[in-house]
Amino acid sequence: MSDIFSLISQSATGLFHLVVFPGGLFALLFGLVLKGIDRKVEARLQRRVGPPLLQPFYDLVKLASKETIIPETANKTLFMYAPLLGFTGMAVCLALLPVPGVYYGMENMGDMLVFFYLLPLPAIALMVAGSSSSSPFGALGFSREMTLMFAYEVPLLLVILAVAMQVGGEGSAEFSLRKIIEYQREHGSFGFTLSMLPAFVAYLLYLPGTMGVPPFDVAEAETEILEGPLLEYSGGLLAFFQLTSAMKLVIALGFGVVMFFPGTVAGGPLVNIVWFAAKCLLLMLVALTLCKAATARMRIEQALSFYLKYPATLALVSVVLAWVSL
Amino acid sequence: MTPTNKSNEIVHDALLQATELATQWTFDVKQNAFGWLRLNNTESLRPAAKALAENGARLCTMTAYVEERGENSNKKAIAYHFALANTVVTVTVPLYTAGCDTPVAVPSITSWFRNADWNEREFHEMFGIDIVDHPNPKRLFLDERLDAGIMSSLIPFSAMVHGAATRNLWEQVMAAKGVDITGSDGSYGLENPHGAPTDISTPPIEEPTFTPVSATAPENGN
Amino acid sequence: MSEALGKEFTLPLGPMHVALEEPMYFKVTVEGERVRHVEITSGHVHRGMEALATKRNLFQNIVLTERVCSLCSNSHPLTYCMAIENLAGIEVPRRAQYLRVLADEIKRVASHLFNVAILAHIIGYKSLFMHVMEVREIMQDVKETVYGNRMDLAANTLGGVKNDVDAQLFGYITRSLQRLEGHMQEIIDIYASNPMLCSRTVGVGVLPKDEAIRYGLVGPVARGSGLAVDVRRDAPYGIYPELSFNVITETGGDVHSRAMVRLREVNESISLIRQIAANLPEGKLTAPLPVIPAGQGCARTEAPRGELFYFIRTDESDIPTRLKWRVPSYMNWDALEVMMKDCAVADVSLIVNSIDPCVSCTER
Amino acid sequence: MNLFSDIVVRSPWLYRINAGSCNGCDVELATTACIPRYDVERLGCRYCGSPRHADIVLITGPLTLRVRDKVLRVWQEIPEPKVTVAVGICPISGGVFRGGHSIEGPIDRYIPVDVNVPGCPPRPQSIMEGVLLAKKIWLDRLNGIAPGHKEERHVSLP
Amino acid sequence: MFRFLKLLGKNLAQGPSTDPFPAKEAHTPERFRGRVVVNPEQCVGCRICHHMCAGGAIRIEDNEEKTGYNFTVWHNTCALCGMCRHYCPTKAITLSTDWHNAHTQEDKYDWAAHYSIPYLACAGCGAHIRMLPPQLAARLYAHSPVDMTDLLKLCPSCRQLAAARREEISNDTHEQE
Repeated sequence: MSDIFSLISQSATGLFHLVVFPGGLFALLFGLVLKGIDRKVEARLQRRVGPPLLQPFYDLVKLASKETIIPETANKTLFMYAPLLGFTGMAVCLALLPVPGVYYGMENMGDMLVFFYLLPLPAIALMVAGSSSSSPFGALGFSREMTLMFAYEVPLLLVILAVAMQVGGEGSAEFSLRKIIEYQREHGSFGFTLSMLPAFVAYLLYLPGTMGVPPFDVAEAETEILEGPLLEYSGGLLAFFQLTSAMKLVIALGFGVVMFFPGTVAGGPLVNIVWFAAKCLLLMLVALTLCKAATARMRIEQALSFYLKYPATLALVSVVLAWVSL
Repeated sequence: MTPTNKSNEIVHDALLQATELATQWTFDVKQNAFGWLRLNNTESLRPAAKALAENGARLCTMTAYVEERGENSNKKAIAYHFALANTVVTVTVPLYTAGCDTPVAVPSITSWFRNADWNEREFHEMFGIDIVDHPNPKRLFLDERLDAGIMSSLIPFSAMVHGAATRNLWEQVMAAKGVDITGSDGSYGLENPHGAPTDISTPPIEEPTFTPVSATAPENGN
Repeated sequence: MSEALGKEFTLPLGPMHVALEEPMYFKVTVEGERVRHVEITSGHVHRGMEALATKRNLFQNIVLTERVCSLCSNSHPLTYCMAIENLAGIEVPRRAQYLRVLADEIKRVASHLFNVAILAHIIGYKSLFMHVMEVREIMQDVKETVYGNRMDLAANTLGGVKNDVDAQLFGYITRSLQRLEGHMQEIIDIYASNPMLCSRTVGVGVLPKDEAIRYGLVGPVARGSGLAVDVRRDAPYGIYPELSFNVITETGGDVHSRAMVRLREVNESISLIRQIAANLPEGKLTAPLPVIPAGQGCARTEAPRGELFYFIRTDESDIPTRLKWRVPSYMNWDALEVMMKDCAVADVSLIVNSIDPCVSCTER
Repeated sequence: MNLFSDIVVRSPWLYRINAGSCNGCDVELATTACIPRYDVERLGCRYCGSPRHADIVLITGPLTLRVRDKVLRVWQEIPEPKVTVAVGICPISGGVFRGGHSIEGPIDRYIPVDVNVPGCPPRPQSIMEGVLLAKKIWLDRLNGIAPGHKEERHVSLP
Repeated sequence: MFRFLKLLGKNLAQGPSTDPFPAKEAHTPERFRGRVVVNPEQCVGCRICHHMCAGGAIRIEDNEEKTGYNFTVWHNTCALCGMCRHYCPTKAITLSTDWHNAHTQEDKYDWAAHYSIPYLACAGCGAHIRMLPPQLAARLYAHSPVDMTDLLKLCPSCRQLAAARREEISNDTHEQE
């Protein structure tokens, strides 16, 4: 009996985490507000007034109200369900995202490898969208997205490895996020420990890649291949893609905060949520907005060689440091 | 400091030696030389072009034109303009022989001047002049649905039929003020003093593939 | 990795392409990310203007030739009026010649800044694009305040210039040039040294000097490959013999050197405008117009994109029997074949923009 | 319903079609939409790369013969409800090129135009007025009102 | 790269340079070429503007009763080039600085300026004439100080007659002295 109750209560809390916090509702609102702030700050960097903060909401509502045209040449099912693929991946990932001081993820499920596998799902969704839309630009977008994904997945893996080995000690690795947060509470968060600094910089360079922000927005290069995979999408399906990218923004930033700055602040869960949001915002401003405003777009092979050179070696350095320092 | 126009003497001698014809020279206010040479027939075009190419002239452009403004006179000619430092030499080739009226084909000079390619394709489509051994005499700018040599006839067929563009616009402007001018043939803005209606719009091609979509009725797909 | 794709497919670029200002259709055969061959289909902006020019009188043609292309919209009526003045032997008063060169140089600055800004836009450098366009707004304000329209100055007419530029307006012009020069130094440094921009533009779309000669290229595209052709110095017209300026050339022959030629020419134009402001003579604005005789005449000027050539044939009436103009961009399209050999797909629109394409000029 | 369409109207995405224009209006459109001085992004507007994402279509040029079918096909691709703005005198009346042999004349022979912004080229500010007027028409269409009667059809600055 | 970061920093410090157009009225230079405006009194009906107009935006046509002519300018095809203003002998047609011209499709053909300018009957022979505008007359008769008022009401032929009669009178007075 008791295990049934625990099963029900566990699934109820699971559902709560999936739908309300830190999952659907919270992440959506927070992600869209983050995007609004991002566009506003980028505009101010370019001496423009910039759109109203809630502009991403208006865009979503407008896209939802528009009719969705499905091109005949595209293969229907893939075209319809590609956005869903990315959306579900992000929703599940959000449910596991620990917010230090408030929620420490599901007991034994929330570890970094799950994040490593779920994070590229929106990129895969874009690839599926590109290949299904049968326009030559879609195909080109597909191959570029694939190349870029390989490029930025390598440093992510190394960063995760570095963090895991730092927590595990004596050559063993500890992937559970819960233990990582506790380790950092005792030994000080990794963002300030010397050996983990290269990994942090590698993660900073990884962020624009995964979010498709200008230096690496090769897949949706507007002026070269006309929005790439999203060329054929319109109306509701396009709104799904925007939602997914907003949620991915929250996950990528949250994951970075959890790995490097999980410090909590005295005070109730509400204060800690605000503290977590502030850290995400700061991380976004440094890694994404400034990067978007200050750089030009790289060619696909330049992006590939950039990722395999700098972030990968930086992460490797901190892996070695983590392994040696014990 | 008027530039020493040694360049126009070089060109003068080269052309004289190639075509046994002397070039007339005019000068603009700043003493830049403009040479005018009229060849007798199309054969002597190639030696002239060769001579100019050897002296480093650059082909500026080619102008095909109808000599008189007659109804559909076939007296066509092509003016080849070459630039050399501060000199512009225009070599004019008449395309009609005294007797027959059918225009003569003109030899291509792409072998000496790479940029002659587009120029020749253009007067081929605009004036219907044939070119001898041109690399690819395809259409350049003129749409396939317009008849070649559209510029050679003064009033192509389309003018009469499609001449209504300016007139019905003005009729609607005046109608909006309550003045009915459908009957009168008065001045319609772009009136051409020579009496010919100035509207040369496209001939009535087959009904356009897209019927105008009314604003409210969504026509596409679902 | 991308070579593995191997198979060749054709990519339709345009005609409704965001990066290109105007419709031009490129059928690019691509192998992986490498471009093997580019086939251009043009004619989308062919408005049949030369046929129209023989249906308008000499004055209406001044306005018609101004609308061939808006970025070099002052060079066309200037060369058209000069061709008629050469034909009829009209001597333009000196003050009008100074004001004509002033309008031409102002347009050159705006046109070059626009092309350089679009280069930044195509490589995704939004902030730099906005900064350069914002600097160009200074020049747009000068055009609007002095001439009344941001693009078509309507400065020239047969025999001279339409409206005068008095001392108060020249004060405004020199103040604007002061602000422009401050920004220009910063922009030139950024374009010369910014690693992101240089890595995308240096060595891309190379055009060797002998190819530039073979294709008969003119303007910044030829000067970017080291070929010093400039009508203002080769066949000086107007008052250019009395003004001191030097012809800018670069030797790289790639997208980067063409952009640098345009940027440094902006500085030349600024110094030219200052010289005009300094020694503008008094005098009438237009010469008395004789009856234009039958005959033919031609003229050449240096438009922002290179040498512009006009040829006109008239009979006694005031309607020309033939009006022909050859635009500097006319030869650049052919030369694209050389520049695009084995370039990356991402660079196609970058190279097309580097020749400062004016489709509406080319197709008239 | 009114609140919903008020929100929808706050994010008009612009799409530019060049139907054979002399690039004067296109340069002004690029200046209006993309630079800090006019910054239409504060009105929620954004240039989009594909016709599928567009709401307000800005058409320039006198619709030459060769580009006509492509323009009409791209215009068809834009999902309803859309508003068509003719920028410059060329799409409205053929402009100075009216009568040319490859000019397909005013654009409203093929496409229902909603807003005209005459000028050669029109000032960026008047293009913005055109976009504001287009937003108002779009709002009317969303709320199902027929094209507004005469008085309030001119631009009343908000 | 740091030079560009410095530029961004400066941008951030200076704040937005957006000109608040829809909220506040935008600056219009006084030489701006806006909508065409005609001053009917000054118009002499010489049709120079119609001859110069490349957009075909000006239409001058006698009205049915031939008591005057309709002068129409359709702004939707006017290229704002200013040729008409430059060549009009009496500066009757000018370009205002009004650029608020966005309008809906229903007003497309209303977007025009209609003027009807009456002919006057010549004092001498009653022919339809346009009265000579004062400043044009001043230029014509600059060298011979003549009482202007009645001359202006005469058609060209009657003016010649009047001038010939004036010469004749002045010759008689010479002979009498």
